[in-house]
Amino acid sequence: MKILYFAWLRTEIGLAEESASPPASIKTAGALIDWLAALSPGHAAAFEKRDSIRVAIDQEFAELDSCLSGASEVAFFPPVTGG
Amino acid sequence: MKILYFAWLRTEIGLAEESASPPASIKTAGALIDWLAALSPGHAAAFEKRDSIRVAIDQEFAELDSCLSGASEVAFFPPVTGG
Amino acid sequence: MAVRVQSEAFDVGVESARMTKGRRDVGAVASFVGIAREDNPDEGAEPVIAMTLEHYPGMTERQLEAIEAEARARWPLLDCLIIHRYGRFEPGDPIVLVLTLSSHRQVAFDACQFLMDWLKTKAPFWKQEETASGARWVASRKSDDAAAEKWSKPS
Amino acid sequence: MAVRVQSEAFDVGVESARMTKGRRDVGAVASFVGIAREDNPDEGAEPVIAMTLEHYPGMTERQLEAIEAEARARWPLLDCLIIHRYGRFEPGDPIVLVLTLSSHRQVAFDACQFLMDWLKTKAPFWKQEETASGARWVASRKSDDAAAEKWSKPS
Repeated sequence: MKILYFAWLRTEIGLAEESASPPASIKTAGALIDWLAALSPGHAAAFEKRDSIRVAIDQEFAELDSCLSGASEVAFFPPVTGG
Repeated sequence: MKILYFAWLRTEIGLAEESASPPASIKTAGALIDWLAALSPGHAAAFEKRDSIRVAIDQEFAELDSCLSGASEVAFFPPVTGG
Repeated sequence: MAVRVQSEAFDVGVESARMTKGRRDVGAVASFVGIAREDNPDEGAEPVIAMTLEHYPGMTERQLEAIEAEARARWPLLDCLIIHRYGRFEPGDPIVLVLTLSSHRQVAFDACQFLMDWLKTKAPFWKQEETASGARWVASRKSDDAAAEKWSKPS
Repeated sequence: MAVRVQSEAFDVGVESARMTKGRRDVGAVASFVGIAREDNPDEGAEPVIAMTLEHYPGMTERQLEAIEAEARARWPLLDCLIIHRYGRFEPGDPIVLVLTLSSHRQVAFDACQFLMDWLKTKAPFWKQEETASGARWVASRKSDDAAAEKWSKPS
């Protein structure tokens, strides 16, 4: 599974992209956050601001309780500020 | 007093502009219409569609009962259709 | 802030670039271009070959300036431009341009739409359309009156 | 109908001329250009030196296409264009362009405003501002959420 980070999640974690193989017990985007947060202190610090984090599963906006089944790309980022 | 005609009033009367010296008893734009209508059959025909005629006194929109006092330029035309 | 009544064509990109050039405070530029078109659903199926816009020189400029002043009084505009052409036009020819500059998009959008709605009912222009059957003066539209009316201030 | 995500600049006049060229059915072209600006009243007085727009390649195009499809489903548009730039911008640089073509002005205006409002909250772009104190990520604005929300369909 490809994990992408944007904006301050990218700068805090220090990565734009990484590969992850979470166990089968990780079924939702929220559970994936908890699992990723354990990877490094940088991950832990970035994922602490959970209320400010949005998620996209396979390039579609999703919720933290959205199911990951079959997802090949999950992205985490703050609320968008384009335009 | 300069009288101007636009759009179908101009084409029906056959004049874009004329000079008029209505008597002092002609105090409103509506009275001026009645007076001008007597000038020729073309004037009479054009001014018959009174509900479709708008007026400007000295280049400001006015009403048929607006006072002419001191006016130097009175224009008659249909409702505007620009833009 | 400017108003132009002209027969010549205009270019929205050129005008917009000129108005924003060197500025660091503009966040939003809204524009509208009104174009002569062939079909007029209100008047049956006969296509429009051309139209001629007649106006009241002098009063036109006064009215457009008054409309522009009203927009500036209602919204914090950084700049705005109205260009209205007169003369004969064929389908596809641009006739009117309204450009508004503001810090914020809602202001630019609202003022641009207000200017168009008021201009439609308050600027002394008259359209004559040519079709295969001949020329006829276009009647004013109730929908334009309603659009202008929605900007009336509560009394 | 087109969506472009690019670092290069754009010209509203060029795009508009290209889209209307040869058409006889377009009566209204509404456009909006969003521009990087120096002052940000929400964040105190420190002027913005530059901003960098990051985006999510792939998802950005998908989202813009979905937003455009929604606009086409809601309004009878003859054409529309969304260009959104990414990269580093200084105050005065144009960032986003939305252009809508329709027979009638209200449709063009409404669709243009809808596209901008939705784009602000649904396109995956993130702004980082540089000021004399350093760089910071811009927080999303409640007013943008409210603007997008007003286009929600009654359920």
